[in-house]
Amino acid sequence: MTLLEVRGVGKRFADQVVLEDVSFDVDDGEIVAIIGASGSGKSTLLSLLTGALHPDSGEIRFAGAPLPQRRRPFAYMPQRDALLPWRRVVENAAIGLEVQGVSRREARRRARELLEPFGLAGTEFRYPRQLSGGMRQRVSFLRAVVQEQPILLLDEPFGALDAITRDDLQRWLLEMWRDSGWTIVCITHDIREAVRLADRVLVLPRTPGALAGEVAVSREIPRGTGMLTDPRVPPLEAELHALLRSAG
Amino acid sequence: MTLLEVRGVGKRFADQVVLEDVSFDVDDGEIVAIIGASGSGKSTLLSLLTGALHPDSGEIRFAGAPLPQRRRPFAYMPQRDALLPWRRVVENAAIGLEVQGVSRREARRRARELLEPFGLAGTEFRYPRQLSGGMRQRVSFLRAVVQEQPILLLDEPFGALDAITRDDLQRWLLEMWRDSGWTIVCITHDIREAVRLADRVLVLPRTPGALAGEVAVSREIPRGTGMLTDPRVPPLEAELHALLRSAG
Amino acid sequence: MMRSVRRGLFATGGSWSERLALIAAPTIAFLLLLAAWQGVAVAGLVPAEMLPAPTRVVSAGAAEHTALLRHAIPTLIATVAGFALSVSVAWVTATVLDFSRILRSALLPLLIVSQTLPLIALAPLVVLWFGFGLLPKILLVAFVTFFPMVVGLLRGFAEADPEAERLLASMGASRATVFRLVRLPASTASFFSALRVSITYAVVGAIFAEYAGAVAGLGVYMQSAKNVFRTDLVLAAVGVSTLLTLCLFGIVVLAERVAAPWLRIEQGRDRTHRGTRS
Amino acid sequence: MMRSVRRGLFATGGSWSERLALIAAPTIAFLLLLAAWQGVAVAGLVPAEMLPAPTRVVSAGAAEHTALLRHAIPTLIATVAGFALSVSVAWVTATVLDFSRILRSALLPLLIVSQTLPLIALAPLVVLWFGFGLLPKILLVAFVTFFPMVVGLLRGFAEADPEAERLLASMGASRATVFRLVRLPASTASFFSALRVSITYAVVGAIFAEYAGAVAGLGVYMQSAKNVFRTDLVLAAVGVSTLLTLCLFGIVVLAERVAAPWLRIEQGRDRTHRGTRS
Amino acid sequence: APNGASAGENAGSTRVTFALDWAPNTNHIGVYVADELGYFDEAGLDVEILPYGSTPATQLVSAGEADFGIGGQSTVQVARTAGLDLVSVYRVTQRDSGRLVTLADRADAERPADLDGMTFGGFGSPLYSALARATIEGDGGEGSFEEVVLDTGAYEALSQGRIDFTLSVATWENLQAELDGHPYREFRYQDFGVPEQQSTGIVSSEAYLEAHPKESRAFVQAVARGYAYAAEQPDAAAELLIAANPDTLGAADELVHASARLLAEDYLTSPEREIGAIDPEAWDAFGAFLFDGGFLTDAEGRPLTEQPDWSEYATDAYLG
Ligand SMILES: Nc1ncnc2c1ncn2[C@@H]1O[C@H](COP(=O)(O)OP(=O)(O)OP(=O)(O)O)[C@@H](O)[C@H]1O
Ligand SMILES: Nc1ncnc2c1ncn2[C@@H]1O[C@H](COP(=O)(O)OP(=O)(O)OP(=O)(O)O)[C@@H](O)[C@H]1O
Ligand SMILES: Cc1ncc(C[n+]2csc(CCO)c2C)c(N)n1
Ligand SMILES: [Mg+2]
Ligand SMILES: [Mg+2]
Repeated sequence: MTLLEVRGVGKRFADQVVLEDVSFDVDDGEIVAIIGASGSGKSTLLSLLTGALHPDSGEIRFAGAPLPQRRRPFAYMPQRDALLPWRRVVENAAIGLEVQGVSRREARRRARELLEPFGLAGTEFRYPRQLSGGMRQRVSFLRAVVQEQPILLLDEPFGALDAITRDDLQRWLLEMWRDSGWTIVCITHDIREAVRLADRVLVLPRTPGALAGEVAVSREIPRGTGMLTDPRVPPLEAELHALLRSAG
Repeated sequence: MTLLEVRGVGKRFADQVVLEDVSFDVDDGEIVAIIGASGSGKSTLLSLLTGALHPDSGEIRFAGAPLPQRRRPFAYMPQRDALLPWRRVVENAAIGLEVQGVSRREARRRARELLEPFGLAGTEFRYPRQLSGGMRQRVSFLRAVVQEQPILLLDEPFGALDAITRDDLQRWLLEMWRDSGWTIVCITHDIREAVRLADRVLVLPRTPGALAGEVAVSREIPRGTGMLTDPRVPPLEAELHALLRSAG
Repeated sequence: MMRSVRRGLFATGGSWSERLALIAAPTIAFLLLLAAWQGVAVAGLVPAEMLPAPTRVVSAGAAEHTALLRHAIPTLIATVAGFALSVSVAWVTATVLDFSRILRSALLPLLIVSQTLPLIALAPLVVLWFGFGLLPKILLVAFVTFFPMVVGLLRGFAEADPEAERLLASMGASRATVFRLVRLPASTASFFSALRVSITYAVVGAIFAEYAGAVAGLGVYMQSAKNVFRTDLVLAAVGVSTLLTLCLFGIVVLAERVAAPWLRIEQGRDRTHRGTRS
Repeated sequence: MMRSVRRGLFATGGSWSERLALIAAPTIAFLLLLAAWQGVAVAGLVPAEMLPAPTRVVSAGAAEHTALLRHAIPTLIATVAGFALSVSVAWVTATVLDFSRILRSALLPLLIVSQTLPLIALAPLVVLWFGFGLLPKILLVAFVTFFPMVVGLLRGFAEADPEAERLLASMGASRATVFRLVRLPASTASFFSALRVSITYAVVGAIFAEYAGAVAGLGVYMQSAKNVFRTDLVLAAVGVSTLLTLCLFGIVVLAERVAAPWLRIEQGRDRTHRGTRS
Repeated sequence: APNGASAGENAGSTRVTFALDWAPNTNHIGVYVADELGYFDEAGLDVEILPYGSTPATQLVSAGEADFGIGGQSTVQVARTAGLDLVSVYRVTQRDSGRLVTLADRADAERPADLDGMTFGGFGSPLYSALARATIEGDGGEGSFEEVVLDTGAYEALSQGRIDFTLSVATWENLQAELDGHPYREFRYQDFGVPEQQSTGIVSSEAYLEAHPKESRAFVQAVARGYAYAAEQPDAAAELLIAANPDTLGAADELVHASARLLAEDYLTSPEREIGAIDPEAWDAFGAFLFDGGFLTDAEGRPLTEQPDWSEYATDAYLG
């Protein structure tokens, strides 16, 4: 079932066109990755979805209806973790619920319940600075998930981590996703990450315009270490490489 | 011919052992990549070579003799570009020669000569802030090369760049290397980068100790787009993955 | 201004021997200074009315400690009251300015210019306008401490992580909510840093007002001591005012430790490490 | 302290209409303030000796402009000389302190404490020690401006990129060379920022010294105007001193633009972007 | 500190610095007259008059930063006892020109005893509060009042009713108040039992006098000529004073003339002695008043146990 429809969306800042005529769909329960060069407008696109920015043209529909102005059906995980240093882990995780009007107590209770499955048991009262980079990303992800929105938007969720921690967290995300019904839109500039995480990879062109292309990644391809040696992966990566370059 | 010999080197900071019993060789004209998790001591190892730090144990030999205390045979390209914002491109590029006592004029003349081959023509009088991230890395690299030392030490040279710019620069570095006789030791935490650039990939263990292993990458493997689909690559990557994890 | 200093004396962490050195070194320097001063005074190079020996300053101060105390109290009250006024008005002002770019660009330059006014010429006018009570003292203390507070708070608000603000906006938070949950707490470090700067000026501001006209206070005491040629007592009063300032400074530092525990936490290893990368 | 402010009034870039707003808004605010003041004064709510109307201040100042000018010159000379002394000694001090951790931890606390001394009580002593000439003025100007300069420079040195320092060390540079090529130029922004803060205090410091005793200067003029109850002339002199400060401030800003062009360059797109990532 | 003041020598004349105790007024008239009429030049002196600032003139003289300065009898008595190097070398006023004043239209302050519990605008010196207290006590009051330290702002504060009473100089503030149409009610301390004193004078330091006997004599005698001129031709002297201080006195024509006349008439001279000479009785009497009141401390800040020999405090040696 199509959950999200983006139709011919465009956005400009002053004299600079950043996005133009971007269209795509996202189905229920699917992970879609969007890749593009730095500055191609990936973060801007997410901001259009969350409502932090407004499109200059085009339309975004959710479950068949136009997006509401407020209380949009998204939970957003930003490019860096954006944890608030003065809030302990559980307080950081609960902030989305608090903003939505859930009582502090209730918000924290719900966040606390997820600490264990997110591998954050025992960190409840730590401040963000007392966490490792990987743990911080988990808290950030938890903060998004606990809002229980239909769609999760992830902006380069692991971009700030070193390759090995990133590998751990990708694996962990895939496991979490397998056990849930989440619909995820994930932005990245890393082709390998996109292929590993996504059902479909959309390529934003370097110069504003319609998507440069789309590559489907079969669910049959193993996403763990097995992926490294799976012969179906290299052609996909090569195709995405080509798309990225051609678009530029 | 063996140019550099590292023999049983160890280093500790206060109560923390960072490196222990690390040994390897580097041959003339070869590119060696060293990978390891964040914090495994990669940057520390390079500092032991440049002389910024002194090993607590072990020995480092160059061309069969112990390393001199000063004027070591290395040119170093740091983890970030470390360009000085108040120096124009050519002044930044020439600083290594200046420190070595070459006259300002001569140093700048030599740096200027390399601007063109390094794809930096026309940027001579720009300040670093007026450059893109990729250009900055090139200047940083040029600053190392112009010192004409026998060995280039690169510390995660492209770590701060987005995947696509990084891809461009890796390609560019390989081309430059092919036309020169450079000997390069390159540190990275990115397996793919290591395999792409190196003749041999050394793996630093997560917990201090001797190298976890070493993987040779045949020069016959194409390092351009062709590498993406070359069947010899996935097993190498898988092996390095395994080495990195086993060591942890 | 005092931020980098804090890394020294008030730094978190550090071994015990390091901390000792941080206390011992300035103490030794201070004692050397006193010794040099004592030497000059005892050698009789300058007469005592011009530069009494430190021992004499201390003994005179001790002898007059009741008078000093009596005059220290009004100064302290004026300082604390003026500072409280300044801090609360600064919060309100900075909040309003943070919300309105136009007001900010209209009023900040005026605030800067206000800093260039020679207080010494204005203090008598303030006393003329507001009498000899607590009010002119409070106003002058507020005047000298207000600007660093407002600027510190504004900078603090601006230090908020824009990504965190965008995140909250995406959750549907209003501008006021974003301010309350992100910008306001983000300003804590900068707020306390401004507080430390301001408090060093606060006592001096009160003494200023007392010079222009007051019934009691360290400024009044200094003036009387000067007029009976008791330089030793002037300096003893200067010492008391410096002690007052240092105590208030200490209280601010303590308050910061209690109110903002997260500021004292060393960055996690991973994070620091990544931090050096950008 | 003035750094965030600079982002406003002295910001680089920005469209013309934005710049106009940055000038127009404070001008309007200033005029409104003057109008309110004029209103209060004209309405006769307070007598003119207490609060003369701005028009009267201006006309009295204009009538006495030769006297004002005559007294402004010694103040300006003392300010510039004291400031020059302060800045040069601050450079030397900060450099020495940067090289020696022990000296730094020994002397910085003393410098902080020196800031808490009530100048108003010490100025007469300084005049007693050093006479009526330029010297006490210069010393007081230096005293009030020295601390922000030293702290600003030390912070500037500390802002140097450690990776760049390590790089130079790896090239075989001595500590002095690293200082000269990296730490020193790295402090430029912080230096100018401290310069801007200091200059706002410099004129005030000179006027202070003149109150304690001087042959000529704006402080002397203000005092004699006050003694004949010419509040209008006191305020005119205050206006002149503020103008002096603003001019000096402007010169510092200009000097920064000329001496450190790289500070005005907007970050390259790529870099800014990456910058947000760590 | 270096005595930069007397070191400079130009065109054969010796530089002498003179410190003021207040904004220029008729108490200083003889000095300005001597300067304007070239008496100093004739004596080979180049006199620089230092403006009034927050450092007391007596301290400047004692520290050697000024060679001469204005310093009244009571100040010299207190300061020299406290260890300052001060000697009175010339008496400007032969009697006390100080007054306790309130506003004349205050019905609740008709005599000193009424001032109990009111607010006194003081000058930060216990000496002056003592004068006020003694006057009130002499009138049968308790001498308890609140003191606000105001210095030159006292008179403005008085006319605005912010304070109830203060001390003034009869030949200056009192005349000004009258001219302003807001006259003071004045009380002479001596009418309430306070001894007479030579309230305004000129001081120097032993150090200077010893090192520069010739210049000292020349200076004091030139000053004496100036005051003698002012005593004989007060209006001409007033013009000279105004001419020397156009900024501060340019608009105070009436005041300066009235004041110069009053001074010439009542204060500058005495039939009993030559102009500027010491009245030993006044020094002894007021000295005893200070000693009895416990206002004297020695150089170590200890209260005095024995009255000093007041004859050392003032000298006529340089007068003639
Ligand atoms: N608020 C804004 N005002 C003006 N320009 C903006 C704004 N936000 C983004 N831009 C510009 O829009 C372009 C796209 O930015 P965006 O952050 O969406 O890129 P991105 O694809 O997310 O890049 P990255 O991979 O580096 O995060 C850039 O040129 C950027 O400078
Ligand atoms: N000067 C130092 N003093 C104390 N500890 C240090 C110092 N330099 C590095 N370390 C510590 O040594 C360990 C190894 O650091 P190093 O920078 O060599 O790691 P790395 O492998 O380069 O990591 P990354 O991939 O994050 O750059 C880390 O735990 C670090 O905190
Ligand atoms: C012109 C003039 N007015 C006031 C004072 C201050 N003052 C000093 S002594 C004294 C009276 C004490 O009897 C007063 C009022 C002054 N020095 N000169
Ligand atoms: Mg982005
Ligand atoms: Mg490293």
